Amino acid sequence: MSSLHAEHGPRHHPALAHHFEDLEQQKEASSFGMWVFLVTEIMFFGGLFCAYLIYRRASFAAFAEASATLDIDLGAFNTAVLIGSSLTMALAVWSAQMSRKKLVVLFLLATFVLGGVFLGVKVVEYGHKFHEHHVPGRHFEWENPATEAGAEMFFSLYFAMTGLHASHMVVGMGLILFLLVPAWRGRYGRDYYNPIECFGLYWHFVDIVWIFLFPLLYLIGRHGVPGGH
Amino acid sequence: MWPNFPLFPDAASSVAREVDALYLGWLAISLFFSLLIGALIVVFFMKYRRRAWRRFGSTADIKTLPVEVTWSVIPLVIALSMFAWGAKVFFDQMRPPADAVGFYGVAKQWMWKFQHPEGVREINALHVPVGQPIQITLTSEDVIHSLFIPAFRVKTDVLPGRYTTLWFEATKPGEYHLFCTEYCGTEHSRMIGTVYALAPEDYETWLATGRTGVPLRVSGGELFGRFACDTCHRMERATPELPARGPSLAGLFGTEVELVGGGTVTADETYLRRSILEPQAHVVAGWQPIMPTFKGQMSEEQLNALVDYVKSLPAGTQTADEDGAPGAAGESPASNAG
Amino acid sequence: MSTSAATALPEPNYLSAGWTLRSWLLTKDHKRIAILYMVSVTLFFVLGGVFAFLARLELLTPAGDMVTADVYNRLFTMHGVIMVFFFLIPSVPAVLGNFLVPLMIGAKDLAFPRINLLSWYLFMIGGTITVAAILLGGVDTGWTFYTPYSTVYSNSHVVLTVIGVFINGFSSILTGLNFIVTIHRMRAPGLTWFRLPLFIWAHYATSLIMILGTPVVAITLLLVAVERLLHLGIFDPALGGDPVLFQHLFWFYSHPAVYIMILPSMGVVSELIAAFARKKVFGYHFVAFASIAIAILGFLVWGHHLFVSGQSTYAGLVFSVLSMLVAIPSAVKVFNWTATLHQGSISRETPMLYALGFIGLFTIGGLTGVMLATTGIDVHVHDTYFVVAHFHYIMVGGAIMGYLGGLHYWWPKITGRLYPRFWSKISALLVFIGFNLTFFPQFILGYLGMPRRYWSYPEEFQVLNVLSTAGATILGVGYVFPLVYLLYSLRRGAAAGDNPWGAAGLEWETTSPPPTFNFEHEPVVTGGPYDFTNVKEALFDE
Amino acid sequence: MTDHVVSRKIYFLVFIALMVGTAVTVWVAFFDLGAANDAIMLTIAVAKATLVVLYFMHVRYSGRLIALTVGSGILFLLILLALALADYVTRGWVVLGR
Repeated sequence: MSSLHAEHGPRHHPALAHHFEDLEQQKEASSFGMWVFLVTEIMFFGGLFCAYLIYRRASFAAFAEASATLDIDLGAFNTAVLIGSSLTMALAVWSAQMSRKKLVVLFLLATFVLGGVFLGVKVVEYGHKFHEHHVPGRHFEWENPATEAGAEMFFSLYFAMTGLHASHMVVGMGLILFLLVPAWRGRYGRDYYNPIECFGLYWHFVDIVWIFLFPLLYLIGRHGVPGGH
Repeated sequence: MWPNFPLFPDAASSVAREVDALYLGWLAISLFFSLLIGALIVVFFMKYRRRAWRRFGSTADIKTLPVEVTWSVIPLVIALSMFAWGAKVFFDQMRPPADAVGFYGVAKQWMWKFQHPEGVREINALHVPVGQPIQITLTSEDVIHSLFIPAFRVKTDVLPGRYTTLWFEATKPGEYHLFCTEYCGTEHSRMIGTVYALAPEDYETWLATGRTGVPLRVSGGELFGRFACDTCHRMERATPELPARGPSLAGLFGTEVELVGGGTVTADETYLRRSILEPQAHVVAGWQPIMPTFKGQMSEEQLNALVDYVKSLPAGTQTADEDGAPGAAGESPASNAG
Repeated sequence: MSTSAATALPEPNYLSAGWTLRSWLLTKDHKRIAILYMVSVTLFFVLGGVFAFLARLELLTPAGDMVTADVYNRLFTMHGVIMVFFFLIPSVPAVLGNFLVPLMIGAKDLAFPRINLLSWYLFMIGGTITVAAILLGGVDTGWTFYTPYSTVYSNSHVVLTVIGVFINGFSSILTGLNFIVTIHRMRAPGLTWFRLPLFIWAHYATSLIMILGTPVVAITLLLVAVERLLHLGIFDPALGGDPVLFQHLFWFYSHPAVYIMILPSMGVVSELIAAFARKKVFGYHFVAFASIAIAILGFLVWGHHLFVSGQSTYAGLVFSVLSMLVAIPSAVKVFNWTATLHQGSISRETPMLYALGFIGLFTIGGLTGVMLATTGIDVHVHDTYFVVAHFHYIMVGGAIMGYLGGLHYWWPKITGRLYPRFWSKISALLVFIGFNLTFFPQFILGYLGMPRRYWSYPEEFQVLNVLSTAGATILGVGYVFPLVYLLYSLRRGAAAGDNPWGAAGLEWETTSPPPTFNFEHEPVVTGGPYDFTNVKEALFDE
Repeated sequence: MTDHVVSRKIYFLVFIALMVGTAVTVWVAFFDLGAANDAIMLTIAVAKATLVVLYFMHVRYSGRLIALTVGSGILFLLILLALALADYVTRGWVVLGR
């Protein structure tokens, strides 16, 4: 192994960190890094999905009965909102790629607002659960004693999964605020839009999680509880 | 009783020798490879010591593939053979013979409670006859425990909310340790006891001397009546006027049960237990999910007795009559049929 | 060759780049962050070691007479938590890996220097929270946090500890992420995958486990905390929850985590064997792929911790046969290292002593591991001292020997100084003897049936326990030695020069200690690793 | 990561497909199709996720490394689910003692 002289004349973009050769290497590193991070997120939610799968198999009747009490309209509405926010996020990345700097700000704001709507609806849904005593723990109430344990398990998973998802939404909205300032200053354009793109990946991932959560949590028992007909 | 400095444990059950043989087999393989590697390291260390005339190691290009394949395949073959041997021993440890006698055990922080089929109860002690396979059905009242009898080479975790089983056949009379091996809290290391393996006649004497207890199946049958299980699970007493509202339990144990909504489940102890506590978890095909839960209404010991009773119902029996002896059920008068 | 008496280090170097506390705490230099990790994991090692030693003292006598059962339970739990999560997992990757990955691939730094610093802070925050839990009275669940004991029955600081471990998990994830991106994207021109040192391959494999496994244990521990705090009973048997599911999720990470501990040390050993036999590692490609195979297969075997836990018999058999497969790449590594020695030019420097010790002890640890994966034996020895002995052979005999060997090998590079060679050899010997005396008797104890985590035990186990405690004392002394002479070398050690061992590798082509950006000029690589033909004379050739 | 710019038209088409998928999922859930319910539900969810990954997240236009990264994430998730399930599915299989 031998080393030779290989000097690079750095033409410094203000966003180029010292240890990268050029912006291309930096961009590749950061989006690859983001993807690796998303893999960890898959596994993070994966543990919960694993628990869901196993308990649902063990207590299907109770899960169907409990699922039927969730508000399908709010759930479907929220799904649409989140898909919409994914669209606005994709358009924010597009705007940055096209150097349409005002549009970047606009679409980021739109994404932020849609995220807020989602969380608002979630708060309303959680509120219902509190009123109906469907929150697991000491005050949990369930009419059918034969399915009470399974139903409480369902709601434990419901809160764990949607709670973890919602916390990712909160973090995401915080990051939008963080991105808005440089976006406002016109920092993101054709030659540098890394942060917007990486954040977009995160936001879409959160959307994908919900794409699975919605049918798994809301749509189990919609055609009547098995055995009950 | 205990030698002061043992290096190898007592072998006092039918599987103990099998486990020891497997262990010694592995030990021989391990010794061979450890000594081989150790010896090579020492020899090379001496022989190829760095000298002024040997400042560099050999740079000869050696074809590595054949060697690599050899030393991958040989360990693989050894490991897979040992796996197969181990699996055979494992099955012997896990699968009780058909004539195993059913004991029950309940673990709690920090004691072991055992019950003989004759109803005799013991705490932190277990008397068993030599030469008789014994299966203990175990559950826990709180955290996970683990029942371990080193001299018998058997162990199983004991979990809350479900059953696990352990079986052994003692081959040598004596007193043996019984340990809890799953960490269960402060007094974990005091959750120990003694297994007394007795010659069959000594065991009979031990049972007969002043120990009382209602046989499990009998007390289970009583509970079956007391909790009014028989009003729905009427089995062969069902008539058109008084149809059964629940499936027959006769001969149920060990069969595959068809469930509402497709799928089957094996009717093992854990299934019976869950069906009593969470009746709607697995509804039998063709029946309505109307059974109430009995959660919180019976102790673990009562649950054990009930499960043992249901297990004991042979195919074609009717429910027990009031005194609960399933054997008498054959010509049970329909005294409680009305 | 005589040692140079010069004490002046080459300037500028990364150590002299700043002397203020701020220049350390806000550094983005991977080498300085490695030093931060080195200091902190050493503190955790001492802490965990003290707990271990106290537990061993208690076991001198069969009766529980030194501390109460409750205190003993906290001792072994905190020993496990600190050693596993705050020493073994970060030791080699976060100290040696952090320092060497960019150097070995000819990069100026890791891909994300700020994230690198962030992971050290997460490590320290997690560590501080865990230490706070210890100071408040500790935790008594065992490092495995099994439910429902941890969620319902324990009266100790479970939540605080679990949160500390959870935060530390993110430190591990970010380190793994940084390594993966760096190794993919930052290699010097000409440095293709098969020209990479095996240390890098091992760290790549380790990083895969860190990013794929750690999130699962993070969510699992989070659920334990949530269950304790908010009664969201995911593992609660009363709700039909299954404590065995906790064990599945826990071991999905924690079994591969064993490979997080051992793989980097295997990488170290590959470097040491090559450097001190002055020979290319035999079967380079196989050793490299073995690391990746171990990382991937490692995810398929976790159920061998659950053979008697109520897992189905058939699942047990599947996990057993898969576990047999992991043995193969491990065996391949051992054979290749041994074959590398053949016709080598073997030096007897301290790092080599550690490397050879590693091979021997890892062989024993690995073989007993395959014994444990054999279902028929595991039923008997599961949760006995046999298991304790086995994993200490892997973690102490393997991982720590590798760490110490690596530390002694790269110390001149890290600090620019030489340590007293005689004392370091004595210490290596003490560690080897002490280690075997501590843990070998535990194999016998385990097969006799002595359960682990026992505060008092039947009298017939005493002799072996006394031997074990005696060994632990020697081991402890062996560990104190390096602490003293390495610190001594910082002030009094002679300057090492760029390449005191006559080793090959990019890290030896820069100065010791290296400059802040590692290389004066970006290196261009034209050949494979372990090419000693152009190596200049070393300081200590016979 | 190439600098490929996905046209707005594709984004809107994907958006419409996702909305339609959601509507179909909800609609189907009200019919009792037995095991097919779950199959349809999951198929649609996987299809939706794939659209998001390929177009919104640009994987279709990225290199092999990114595809490999996504694939390995999914693979290890499946390993977790499959091997954990292997235990639960076979629990009733032990030969019972009478």
